[in-house]
Amino acid sequence: MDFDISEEQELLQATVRQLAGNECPLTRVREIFDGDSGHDPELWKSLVEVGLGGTAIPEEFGGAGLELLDLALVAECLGSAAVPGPFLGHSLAGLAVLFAGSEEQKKSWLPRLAMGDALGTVAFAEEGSGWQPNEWTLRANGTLRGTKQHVPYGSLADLIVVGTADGGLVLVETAADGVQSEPVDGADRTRRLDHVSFDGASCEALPAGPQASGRVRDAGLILLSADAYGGAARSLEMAVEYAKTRQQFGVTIGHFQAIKHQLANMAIEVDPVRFLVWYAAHAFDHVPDESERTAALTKAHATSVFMQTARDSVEVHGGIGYTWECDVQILFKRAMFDRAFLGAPRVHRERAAVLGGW
Amino acid sequence: MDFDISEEQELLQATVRQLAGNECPLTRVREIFDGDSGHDPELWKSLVEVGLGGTAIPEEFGGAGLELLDLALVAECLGSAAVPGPFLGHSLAGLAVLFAGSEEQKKSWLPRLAMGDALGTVAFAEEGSGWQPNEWTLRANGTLRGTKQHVPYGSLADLIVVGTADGGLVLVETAADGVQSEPVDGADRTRRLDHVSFDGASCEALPAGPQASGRVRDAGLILLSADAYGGAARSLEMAVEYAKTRQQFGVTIGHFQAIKHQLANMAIEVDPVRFLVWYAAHAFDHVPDESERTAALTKAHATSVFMQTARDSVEVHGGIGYTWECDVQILFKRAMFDRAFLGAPRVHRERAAVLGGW
Amino acid sequence: MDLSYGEAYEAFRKEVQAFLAENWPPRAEAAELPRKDQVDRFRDRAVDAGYLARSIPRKYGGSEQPPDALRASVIGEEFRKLRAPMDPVGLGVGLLVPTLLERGTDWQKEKFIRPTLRGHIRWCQGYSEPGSGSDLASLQTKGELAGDEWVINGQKIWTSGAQIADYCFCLVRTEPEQPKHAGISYMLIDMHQPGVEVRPLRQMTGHSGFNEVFFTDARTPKDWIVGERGEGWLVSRTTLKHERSGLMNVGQATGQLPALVKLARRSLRDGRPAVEDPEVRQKLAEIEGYMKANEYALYYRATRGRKGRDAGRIQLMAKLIRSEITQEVAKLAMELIGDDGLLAGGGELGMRERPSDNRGWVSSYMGSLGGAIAAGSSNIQRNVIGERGLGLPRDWAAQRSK
Amino acid sequence: MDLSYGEAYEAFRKEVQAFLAENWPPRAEAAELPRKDQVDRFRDRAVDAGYLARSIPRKYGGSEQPPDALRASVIGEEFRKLRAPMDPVGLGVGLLVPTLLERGTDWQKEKFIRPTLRGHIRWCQGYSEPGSGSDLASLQTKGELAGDEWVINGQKIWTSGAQIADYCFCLVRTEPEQPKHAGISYMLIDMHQPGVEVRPLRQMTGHSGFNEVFFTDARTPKDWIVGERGEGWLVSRTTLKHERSGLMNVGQATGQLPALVKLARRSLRDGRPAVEDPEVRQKLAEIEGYMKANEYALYYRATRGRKGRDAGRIQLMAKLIRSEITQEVAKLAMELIGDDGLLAGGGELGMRERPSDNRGWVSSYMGSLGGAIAAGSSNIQRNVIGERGLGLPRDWAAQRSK
Repeated sequence: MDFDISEEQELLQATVRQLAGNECPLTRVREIFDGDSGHDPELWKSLVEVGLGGTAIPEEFGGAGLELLDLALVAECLGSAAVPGPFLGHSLAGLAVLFAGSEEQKKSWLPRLAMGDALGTVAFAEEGSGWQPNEWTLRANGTLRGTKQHVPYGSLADLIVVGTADGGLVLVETAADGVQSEPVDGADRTRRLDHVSFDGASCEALPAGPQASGRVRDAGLILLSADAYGGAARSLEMAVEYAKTRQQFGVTIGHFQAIKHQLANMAIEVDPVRFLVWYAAHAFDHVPDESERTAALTKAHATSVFMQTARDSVEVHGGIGYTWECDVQILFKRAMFDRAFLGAPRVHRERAAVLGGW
Repeated sequence: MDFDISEEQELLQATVRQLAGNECPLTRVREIFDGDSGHDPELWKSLVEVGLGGTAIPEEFGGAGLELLDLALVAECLGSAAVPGPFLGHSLAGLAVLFAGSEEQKKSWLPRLAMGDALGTVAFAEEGSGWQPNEWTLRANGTLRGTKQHVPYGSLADLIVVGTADGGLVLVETAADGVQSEPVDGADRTRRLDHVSFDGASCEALPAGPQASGRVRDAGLILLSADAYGGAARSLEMAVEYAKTRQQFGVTIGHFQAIKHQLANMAIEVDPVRFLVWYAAHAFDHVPDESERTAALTKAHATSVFMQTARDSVEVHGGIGYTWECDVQILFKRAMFDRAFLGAPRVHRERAAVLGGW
Repeated sequence: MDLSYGEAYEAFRKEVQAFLAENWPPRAEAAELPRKDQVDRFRDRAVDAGYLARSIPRKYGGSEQPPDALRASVIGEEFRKLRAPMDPVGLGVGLLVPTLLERGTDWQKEKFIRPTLRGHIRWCQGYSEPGSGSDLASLQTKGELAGDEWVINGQKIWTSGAQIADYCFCLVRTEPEQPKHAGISYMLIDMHQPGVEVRPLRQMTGHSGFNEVFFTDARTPKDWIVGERGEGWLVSRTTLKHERSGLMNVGQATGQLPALVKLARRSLRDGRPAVEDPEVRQKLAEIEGYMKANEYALYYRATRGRKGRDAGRIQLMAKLIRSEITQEVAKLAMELIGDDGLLAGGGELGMRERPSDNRGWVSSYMGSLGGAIAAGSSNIQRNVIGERGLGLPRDWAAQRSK
Repeated sequence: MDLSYGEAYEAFRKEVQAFLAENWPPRAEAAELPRKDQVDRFRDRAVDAGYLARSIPRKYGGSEQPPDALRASVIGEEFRKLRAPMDPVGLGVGLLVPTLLERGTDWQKEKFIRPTLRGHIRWCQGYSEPGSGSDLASLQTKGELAGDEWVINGQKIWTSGAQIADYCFCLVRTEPEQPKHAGISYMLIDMHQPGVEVRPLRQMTGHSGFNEVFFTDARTPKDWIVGERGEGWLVSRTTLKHERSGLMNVGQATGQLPALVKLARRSLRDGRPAVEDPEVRQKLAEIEGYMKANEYALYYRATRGRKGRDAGRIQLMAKLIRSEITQEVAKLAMELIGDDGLLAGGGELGMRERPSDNRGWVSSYMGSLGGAIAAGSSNIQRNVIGERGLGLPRDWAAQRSK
């Protein structure tokens, strides 16, 4: 038994951390955050160049051939650095093609996605929630009509994997006619969303969509959880650093037991999440019986912890934490995204209850 | 507008506090707590002698002619001192006869209850909760059959007011044949409970029972809330005193910000409850539209706060708080009683939701 | 216990109603005047009638009425019904005027109080600095006497209203050689001068309610300090006391509940109104319990205040309780709005429940943190409750810094 | 990441199973012996086979195996299946023996370790005193040398097992003139002597798990101290380290969940199983999230420990996390049992879910507070996490008392 990540995985994380540190320090995050598109093509290119466009795509299709655990470890690092951009939707689009596509579709799309020649995303939510495959209602029959909400970078993507009735998945190329996107004024300006309307846009079904769409969702839940752990750990770290430097009454505020205990309470919430995320990813890769339920429980837990930790971190920072200038607000808004995207904690706790036979 | 108790009411509380302090210091509470019956006839006599047997019974029937607010103020003082005995059930029995009895029944019973010549109690709960009038199922037709649970001092009472189907109320004299009680091994040894079985015991209906039983329940909710506030305030006070005397690391533990903030958090929970209880009693007396719902909300809130405060007080006391020897455990168990008797907080919050038209 | 106003007050209410019927909205001839003049004229009459500036002496433009919280409530209720102008809301009337009355010189009172009461001049408060939050007395903005003027240099922060204020009442270190609490003066500064720069501070909600204020050789006359040199800390405590003990509108205590219930009614869970979900119902009722307990505590405080009797430690608790409740409300709202939790905050806060837009609730979710931070953080509140309310000993760290 | 045991360990499991098949339960001829002798004989054989007393040198009665957490797990699993005797549970094996191995003299090791491992002598721990809880080093029990013996006077508290213990390992102040941490010796004391009185302490649940121990001119030989005179504080830290870092059974982390779910299934709400109530389902899943996160954290610790790599600050958190989770479990159980929340605690704790009796859950509700109090209160744990885990500065008060 070995419940730990491997040396290769440690190296992968070190690489991503270094890349994020070099290419996307918080000053750069802030520029993108305050910018129009929430996307920096140069930054995205540098991520893709080290292979993050296709981490979990098999080598035969131009990817790195790693597992979801590895992808989650990447997501953790990106979350920790609050790296803006289309990583999440792009990764899920690739997994959707991989899990549900025909050989031809895989050959056609996976290398382009892995190499970053095409940008992918997923369109799941419908009006009034409806993130889960069994809630999707759009009907596709060569063409597609209807609206999907909260599509990450829907206006920039080349390829959208759209969830359809009965849990199906179809591919839509945004270059086609009949695809229109309208930006969402989202809280998290590091991961932009669009509502995307399809008005007879031509589409192509992924044959194994109904069997695979739940897996794609589960992968999304795990990547969000990993991002949430990374973000929560960073929020905590920022609060600890602040407590070590901010002076009041002639001492750093970390001397005050009230602050110290708040930070300790944050730490016991945050630190164990790392291992839960690992396990959820491991189960996705190797323990099929537990995969779906663990992903649901993990998403609910990790994103709740992130949200509360970000709140607590703002509080420890005091007034400055409440300003647009303070980096912790960026994490706070990422927490809002992670919490709500693909369904709020409540939704996944209820799913875990059902899946647990309760 | 005058949201305050009157000078007479302050005097009433001072009197009860002094009486409790003289006749029932915690050393005496502990003896009764550890004793067999949970009842001290001498102590009860001294309470009755100052009129606490009939505080809210009109003067024409030998009572003090005060309102429920006054009775609640008494209950608060008794709760604060953890006074053991049948005050709650006895008071409710008197109110039941007053609200629902015929003139004859009032004349026959109220003076004896007020003077303490007879001990009264109420029997509401049935197997699997069923504290509320609309849940009662026992049928009475001159005689009574069935079992009531958790009857305060059911084995000592002379008169039991029993809740029957359709929210009715009947009087049963325990001297009659066919009444049997079996003691409950309850947590709160200052207020003993019995399960009481009626096997064809003769009974006499209170004519206005179906109209009045909800009011009797509401009075009970308010008296429990008042007891809970008294107990919570006392639990807090004990914790504060402990923090001012217990030394660790060369100083009293109240110097530690963690303890100080725990106590401050307890205080902001506890202190406002006093005024909520006042208002609930006032509404019972004078604002019929709000009476039922406010009683439900108040019972849920006040007894939850008491329970949590008692837990927190144990924690502040550390190891010693966790022993049978420590007085705070007596309050902890009174909190368990107040919380569960007449229905747990959840039950009354749901009732408040229904009554609020939610 | 009596929750009605009583006959005397209902008679008083009739008087107020009659006054308003006569004077607001302005009659035809006055309605020709600019709005500002209409308001001035109305306020003059309301002061004459004893309805505004009630605690202020007549010679400074007030109506000098005996304190009576119930009359004040009646006036407020009736004025608000017709949206008639009341005393200007803000730090000038709320904090500066009481301080001037208690500690100001005659010329200061004459110069500043009347126009402040009439809303002709507006004030901001220059207390907090970037390095001085909970430990306010460590402030560093310095004032040096140069001839007949103070020359002020330094930075203030969290200065609400600075962008529209005419003057600032400000804490400035004038005696740097003194221990920290003894070296501060309470200074009045004209905001309309080259040495004062105001920069808005954007909050995480996107709103800009606060500012930074930079003093660079800003100037103020030598005698524009309230109290003596070096006494500013004590002078400012006068106003802080006003700020903290000021009885907020009791209605605020439960004001958020109807909006929250409305939100629960119109939000869906599994296709049904969320208000039908047992978890939501429990949480709503739990929050209402806290709100109601707090509401009646405020009634008690008001009553005790009117009777001139101490209300005890409950007076120290209102802010902390309110900020805890507000956070619970915001968290439940966040649960209720579902996917709209992805949206940027915006518009009105959630209390003004508007079915068309949940973004107000998002702002509330962020804004609810503000209460735990601003005007004495929750940790400071807990210290105050623990030490002044429960009689626990002072913190070592705080003692040490004395 | 690999959560299977792997082939080598499955082969080892077969060995253990074969050993047990041979030796437990005892064969006919041995089954005639008294139970105690059966157990002795079995333990001797299990030690010979390398299955018990694995970390103890052979010369002191152990089997001197290289550390291997997985082998230990396999042994535990197989032994428990057949209820075969394992190393005696308790403070002797858990705390005293490691301390003796590290700091004891040869004769101490020879005299005490073997019979402790065989369960022939039992120990209690004399650390806490009524006045010394979190501030353990302020202890006052004093030992004075009279000829060849220490004469001990004072009182210990929270001494579990004192009523059945043969010996006590005890912290005693022997150098009163030294600073508080430097004046303590780690002493072994025979409990069977007139100067030792044990009084059970009744807990609020009604159970008596702890005792007070009174020493009145109790005696122990001069050389029954471990380490040097005045070094007792450091010696005791050796064992505390063992106590706190000792990896508890990973299963404990989620062990309470099945019982809680069972309770939710059989409890009714409005006539339906409580497990169908949305609020209950949410709360159960929330608790499971915490439990699972903690469970995998423990797996990680075990893995890192096996690899000889530091697991980081997560090691400091297990106790606090567990006590927080236990309280949440207990509170939900209290919600579920309804009117049975009026009952006195009793019987088994709730973890052994028994449909017939909710009184175990009542005990759990009270007992769940114990975790926040015993063996380093939650506040002390938070200090440790904040200071050692997050690198925050030490408390003023604690510094001051040095």
